[in-house]
Amino acid sequence: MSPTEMALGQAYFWICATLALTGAIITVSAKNPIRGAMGLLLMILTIAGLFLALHAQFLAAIQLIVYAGAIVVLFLFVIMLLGPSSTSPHDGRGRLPRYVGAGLFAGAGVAAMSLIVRNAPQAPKLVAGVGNDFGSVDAFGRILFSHGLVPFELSSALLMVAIIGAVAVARGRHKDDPKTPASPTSEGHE
Amino acid sequence: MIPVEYYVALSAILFTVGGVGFLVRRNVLVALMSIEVMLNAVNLALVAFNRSHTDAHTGQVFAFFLIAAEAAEVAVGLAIVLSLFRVRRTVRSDEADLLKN
Amino acid sequence: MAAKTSTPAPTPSPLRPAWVGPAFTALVALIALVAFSQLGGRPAGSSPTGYSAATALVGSMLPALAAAVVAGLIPASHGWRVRVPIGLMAGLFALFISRMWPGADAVIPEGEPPPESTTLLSWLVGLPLAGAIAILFMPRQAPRLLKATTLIVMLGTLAAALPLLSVDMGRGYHFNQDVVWIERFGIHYHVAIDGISLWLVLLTTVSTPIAAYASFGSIKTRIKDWCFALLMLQAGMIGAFIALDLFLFYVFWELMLIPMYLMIGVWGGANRIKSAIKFFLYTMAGSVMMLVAILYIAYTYGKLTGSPSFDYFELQRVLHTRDVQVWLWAGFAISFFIKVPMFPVHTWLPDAHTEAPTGGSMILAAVMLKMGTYGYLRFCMGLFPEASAEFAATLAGVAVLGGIIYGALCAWRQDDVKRLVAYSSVAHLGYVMLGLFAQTQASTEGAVLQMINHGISTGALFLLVGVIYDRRHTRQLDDFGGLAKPMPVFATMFIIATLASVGLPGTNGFVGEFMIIMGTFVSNRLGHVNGVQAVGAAIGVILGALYMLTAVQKMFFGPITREENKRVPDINARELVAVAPLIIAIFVIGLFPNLLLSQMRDAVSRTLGDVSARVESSPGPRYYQGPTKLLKRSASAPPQLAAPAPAPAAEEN
Amino acid sequence: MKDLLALFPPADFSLIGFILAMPLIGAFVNGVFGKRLGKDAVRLMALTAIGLSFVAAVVTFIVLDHQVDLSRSEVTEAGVTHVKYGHVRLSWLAWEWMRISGPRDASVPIELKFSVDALNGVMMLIVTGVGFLIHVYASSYMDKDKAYWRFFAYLNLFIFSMLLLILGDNLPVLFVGWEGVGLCSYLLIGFWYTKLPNAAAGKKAFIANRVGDFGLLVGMFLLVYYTGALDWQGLEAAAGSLVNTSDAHQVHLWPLGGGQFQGPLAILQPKTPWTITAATAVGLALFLGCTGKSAQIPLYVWLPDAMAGPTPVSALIHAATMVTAGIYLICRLSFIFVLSPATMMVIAFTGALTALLAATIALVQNDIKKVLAYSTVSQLGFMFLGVGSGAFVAGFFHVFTHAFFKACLFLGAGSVIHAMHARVHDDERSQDMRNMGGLRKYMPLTYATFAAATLAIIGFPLTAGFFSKDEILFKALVGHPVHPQAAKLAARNFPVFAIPSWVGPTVYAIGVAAAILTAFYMVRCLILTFFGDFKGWTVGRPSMLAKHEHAHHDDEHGDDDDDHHHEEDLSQPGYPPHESPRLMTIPLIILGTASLFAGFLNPGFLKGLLHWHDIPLDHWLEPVFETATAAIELPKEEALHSKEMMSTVGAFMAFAIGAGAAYWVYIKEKGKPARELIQKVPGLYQLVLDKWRVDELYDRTVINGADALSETAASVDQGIIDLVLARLSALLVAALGTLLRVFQNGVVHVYAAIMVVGMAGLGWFFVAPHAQAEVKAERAGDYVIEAAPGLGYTYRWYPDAAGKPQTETFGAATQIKVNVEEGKTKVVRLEIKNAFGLTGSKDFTLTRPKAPPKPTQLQLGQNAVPSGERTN
Repeated sequence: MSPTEMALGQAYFWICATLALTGAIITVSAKNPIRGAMGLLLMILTIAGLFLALHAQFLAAIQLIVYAGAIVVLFLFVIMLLGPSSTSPHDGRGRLPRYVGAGLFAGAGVAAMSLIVRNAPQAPKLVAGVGNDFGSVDAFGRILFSHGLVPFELSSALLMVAIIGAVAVARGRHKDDPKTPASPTSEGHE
Repeated sequence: MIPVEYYVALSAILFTVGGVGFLVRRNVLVALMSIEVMLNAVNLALVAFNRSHTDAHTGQVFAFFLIAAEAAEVAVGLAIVLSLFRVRRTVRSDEADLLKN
Repeated sequence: MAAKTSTPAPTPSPLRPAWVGPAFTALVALIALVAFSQLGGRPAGSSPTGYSAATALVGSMLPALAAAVVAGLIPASHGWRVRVPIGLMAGLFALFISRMWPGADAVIPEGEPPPESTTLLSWLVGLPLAGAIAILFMPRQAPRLLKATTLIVMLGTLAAALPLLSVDMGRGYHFNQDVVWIERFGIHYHVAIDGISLWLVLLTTVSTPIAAYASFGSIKTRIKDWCFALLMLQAGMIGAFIALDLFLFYVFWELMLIPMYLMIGVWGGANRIKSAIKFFLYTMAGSVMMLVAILYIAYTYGKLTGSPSFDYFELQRVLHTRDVQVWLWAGFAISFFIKVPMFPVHTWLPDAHTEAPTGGSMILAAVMLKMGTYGYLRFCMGLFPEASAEFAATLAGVAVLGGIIYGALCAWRQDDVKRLVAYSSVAHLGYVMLGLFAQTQASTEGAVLQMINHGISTGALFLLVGVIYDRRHTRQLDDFGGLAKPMPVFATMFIIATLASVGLPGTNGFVGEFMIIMGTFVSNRLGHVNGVQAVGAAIGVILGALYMLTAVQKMFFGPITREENKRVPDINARELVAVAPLIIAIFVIGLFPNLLLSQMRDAVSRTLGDVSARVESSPGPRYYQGPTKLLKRSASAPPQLAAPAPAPAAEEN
Repeated sequence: MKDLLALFPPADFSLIGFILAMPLIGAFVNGVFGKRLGKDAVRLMALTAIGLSFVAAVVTFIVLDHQVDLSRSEVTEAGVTHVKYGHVRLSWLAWEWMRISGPRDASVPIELKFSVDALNGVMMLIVTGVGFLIHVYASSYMDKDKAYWRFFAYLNLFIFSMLLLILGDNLPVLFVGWEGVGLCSYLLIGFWYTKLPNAAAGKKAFIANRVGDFGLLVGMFLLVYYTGALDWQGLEAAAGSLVNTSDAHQVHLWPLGGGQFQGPLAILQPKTPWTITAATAVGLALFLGCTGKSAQIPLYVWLPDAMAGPTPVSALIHAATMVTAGIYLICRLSFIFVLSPATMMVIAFTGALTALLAATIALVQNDIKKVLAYSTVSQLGFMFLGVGSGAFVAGFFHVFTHAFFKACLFLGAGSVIHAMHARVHDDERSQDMRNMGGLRKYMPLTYATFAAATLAIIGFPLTAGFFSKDEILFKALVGHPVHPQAAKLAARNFPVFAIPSWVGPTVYAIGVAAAILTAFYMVRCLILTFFGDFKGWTVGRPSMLAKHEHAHHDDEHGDDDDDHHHEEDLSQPGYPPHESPRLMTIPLIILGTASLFAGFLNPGFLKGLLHWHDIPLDHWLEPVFETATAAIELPKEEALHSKEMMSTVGAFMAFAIGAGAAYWVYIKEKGKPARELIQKVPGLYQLVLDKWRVDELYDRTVINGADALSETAASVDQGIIDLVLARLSALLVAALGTLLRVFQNGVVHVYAAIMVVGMAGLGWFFVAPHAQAEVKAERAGDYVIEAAPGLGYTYRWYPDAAGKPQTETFGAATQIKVNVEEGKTKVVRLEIKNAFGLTGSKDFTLTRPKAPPKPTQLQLGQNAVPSGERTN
């Protein structure tokens, strides 16, 4: 590994890290949900990049396809669907519990990180090299269909259930449905 | 090469930012998105650790399934948000307090 | 047999199943068979050979004779339906006395006493339980069938309880049955009976049918649930008296609560829900503390010997340090004091009594209050003798001041008859507790006897108050006045019951109170204050006369002020049959207390002997400091079931 | 006699069972069947029951007399040979009643045992004899009453309980009779229960008696504690332990029970604790019982009100039998009362004061039954005076004579009231002496017997009352009870209470004053009722319509609900009051003659004159009171004689003055001076008329006090205890509920925030290091300390906290064994490091006490049992 590759690798990592961080912060703090979605997209792409750096090619691909392709798009659909009302007016109601919760969470996170750093061996130990088969599609495929067969099938079932659930919940009410007792969600008129 | 600890530190930071976001924002969509951020952070940590123990792909396989679960979760989450919107005309989470005492 | 009451019988709803008629007659035949098999002579299996034919003949002739005389005595107007049951009752009593008469040549069966059937006690608990379950399957539309079955089951239990008398209760435990129930925690289904619990079981089996029979007159709605509750209650009470495994005792202790809570809650008076909940919560709070204490002892026993056990005799061997023992004793004692009820925690009793229906409040007063006193004698004094000795003096003060005098003063102020009788029960049980705290032979025997007496006299009082309540639907003393004129028989019965509860010599109340007061004065346990406490108890005798006679005068004497009181019908057949055995028992125990005392004397001396032995071995205020250790198993304990887990070599001292 | 003794051997004399059973059967049959049997059957049953038991009593008396003769023995002391009789006792055991525990855990059996000896032999005769006469009288007096059967059931039950009281061989059986008699008086006083005052009077009687029974109960458990016995022989044998002088034997009054006042109360601790001897305590307790039953000073209020019952009841219960129960108890336990001169003095004084008080009230009463009631109270006062000053025979003799003449007086009054009832139906006015007068002409027989009895009661010479009252006054003047071991105790300079010498004369003076008043009011009563002209209604031929209306009225006479029937207008002339029927006058005649001649049984000073030395009563009772009379110190022989003459003269003068004054006021001046006196001193007159307002005093102090106490008790019960335990806890739970509801506000974020807080807490817990360990003490002083396990924990032990650790690095050793010598302490430190590298430490101090000293004999309280120490 020549020093330049080292430097390139370092730079690559730092760029991706900062980009991921900004994406996360945008997602969290953006007023307009669309801008938030875009931040999310940015973060997902950079994490895919990091995957590549960590020899997880298959995962980087999956990340791009599933996350960027499907989930972020789904978010955009819903945001578009809800239209202007999806942006929440900013008023101070109920501020205190949220900030207390957030503050504590942040504190806990920082404390955890400080513990990790305290125990981390001083010099960052370099990572041994790895064969290029590591993290490739066929290695992944071999594992998926030998050890991970059961979880694989289960996750497919999970996805199927999720779809049906989403459809059922989001579908709303139609005239020929059996009359349930006076539920508030009667004839959703858009 | 980049020591694994950096990746783990990055995923910790991302995780914290996602958590703070989830707790602070009252918009349900943003909450869902911050969950996404947290889960991605976890994926990153998994892959990073797997990178340092290269004798098996467990970390990555785990991340893979995590992505699958995440997809399902988002689908259902958004469906709920839609029906919530139909009922309350808003996505503000603190208006949906039917369960009030 | 369910006698047809003179008031119009509740019109059975039209769709009464056809087969009820014949079933009813079959059941009547069954009870006749059971009764006569008793009357015939000695039940099989326990006839000691030494019994000469003449005495056997007299033994069986006497009850028939008594039955005929008593049946003849009843005025003809009541018809044969009343005279037969009362005659039968008198016959049973005569049989009871002739069997029990401590004749000069006490007939000691030679050789090995007849083998005691180990399953008898399970029969006593099982019969009501089976009855309760059978009731569930019976149609709700046939009240007469339900009532008949309940009575038959209860009378069957009474008949099953009679053989208990045939065994001479020495110092030990009889009819011992020990079956492993939950292996892992060392919980056994261990039941046995000794001189003390014998009489309480008999009191239960006698007073429950009476309460049931009297209550069928006044309970008109949901008879099926009423019968179910009654039978469950009886099973719970009998079980609690015979259980010798702390876990089993706790199960029956709780089982008892629920039916009584239902009785007060469903069939009660005006604000019945409030007082039912109050009753339930008070007792529940107490029993929770007891549960904690039970678990802790079992745990320490487990630590000492490897495998935990809930057996009473095993847990008696554990010698705790002082502080631990005081806390454990407090856990048990508070739960029993709430049940008794002792002074500070007694306020649930008047509410429970005023709201409970007649049958319910009769059983509550007659048997359930004795659970507290029996529990204290058996478990507090049995398991923690040093702690109960240490606190005896202060608690005796509470019993005298808070119970006897305070209870009497409150009773004097009440204008509701049931509340008055409830407070009088607080006073009477103050006596019983004083007897238990004095821990001398006479006072403890007096206390156990007073438990039975209170059950009889207060049971009779509640029954009679129920009679007047059914007629006038009011319990306020001011609404009555000059009742002696329209209801002479009722007035006589009420006055006899009042005199018994006031403790007139010749009735049962006096014997108990006399022995307790005498025992208190000579008690070492109470130190130098035993004189004061005995005088306090004697003052209770005056106050007792005061409030009871005031009530009697307000109800019976003086001119008839209210119009309704003029036409009140006198006591009817059902109530007469119900109250007759209690009135007979008042005089029988009053004149022949030795019938009961001779059986309980050795058991009481054994209990006191154990207590004083333990107190002598670790005397003084700081009594035992060392680590908890295990003592030898007490001599009079029944043989231990082959301990499944090998008892590791725990050092014995 | 031989076969009689064979049938009823003295040891198992079952004839007593017969005497007791007859009245019980009578009561049971009348009580249960009475209503259906009809009047004459009830009368027959009642009379035969009492008659048979009287006959049996006489037979028992004869057998007893025979046994006494057998036990005759000649005793020659200091040259004088006189006859001594043994204390014969015919006893019968029914069955063992119960068993109580005496001192030193001995068990004292209480048997239903009855015995007849000289004392209760006589009493038995009185009860059944006079009882029978009164039954005969009542059978005609009450025959118009509807509840005829109930009356005789109660009367028979009363005779049964009275016999139970007399014949009992131990205190509990006496107590059964004692309360049984109280119950019957409650039932009989409240016989006409439809009128509230009667019921109230009955209740008052029962509760007053109950207060007395409290005293008896206290006396009983004191006796059991000190003597360990309750039957007469046992008590007599163990009476010595009542006067034992050791401190344990004293009854500690202050500080109560003999303890010590510790801490702040120490100031209450007197220098020497106030103690009284057991004998005094027992004596006073039993005397309280006697005052309750025999209506003496503190508890006499119930007797005058008891006149609300029918007159034969007053005659039987409140004259002849029940009220004398107190005297019988003192006579029976004379050997105990004599042991404490203080009690004797208290009894004497109470008796004298009661006699005087009651006499003063009787002076002004207008109701004939009230006069007789107060005269009973005052005569009882005399009896207690006699018994209190040691003259047990005299006191008992007065009981004997009083039974006769007081019963005769009451029955006489009854027949007068019976006559008045013919036209005056209101109870109040028919008993008022002002409406009577001049009945001498119309009711000669009643007048004669009433006069005879009056002569006896006022102490006309040679009548029964004269001898018995004279004997009492003489012995009161002379008798001086002394502590039996006075000499021995004085030697050990133990303070012994001796009765001051002035007590005798003062008591005598009070007695004489009471005697004068007695004479006055009895003669006044006699004159007002029988002399002068009839003031009830104008006597003459009743007009036709009055006769018809009179006839109709007769049949429903005495009906219970007689409040609605009309009042006869007395202005119309009516038949003169007719003499009572034969069934009522016969008992009167018998009792009248008896009250005149009963005196000769114990003629006091005549003994010297007629030298009747073995006069039955005196010698008859001598063995019973042997121990008691020994303790009474009498002046020398010749002084005795002169004193006796002086007291007899005094008694005679008392009679003369009283009777003369009454004669002068009511016959000579026709009551004018009485009226003048009343005008002169109206306030005092009203006060005395209201019975010195003692009832009101009791109401205000005792009854209102108890009322207030129970008021506070009830309010405390509802207000504080119920409030605190039930309602307050309910309130608490409700408040807690509302507090927690704030968190359930439905907002997702808030829930999330709470979750985060929880997570942070958990995190902290897992991260923070916890040093925990358990100390287990093994044998011989070595201790094992075992550290609690934790996530990734490593341990380091410091056997001695100050010193250096056992191992440098954090090892996996979770246990350490340390040995500590006796009496030393050692501090062991444990240090742990957890997965996150955080360390924590904890010190354990191990102290081993010196070998515990051998458990000493701790004395629980001072009240050791009499004979030597006992372990607690």
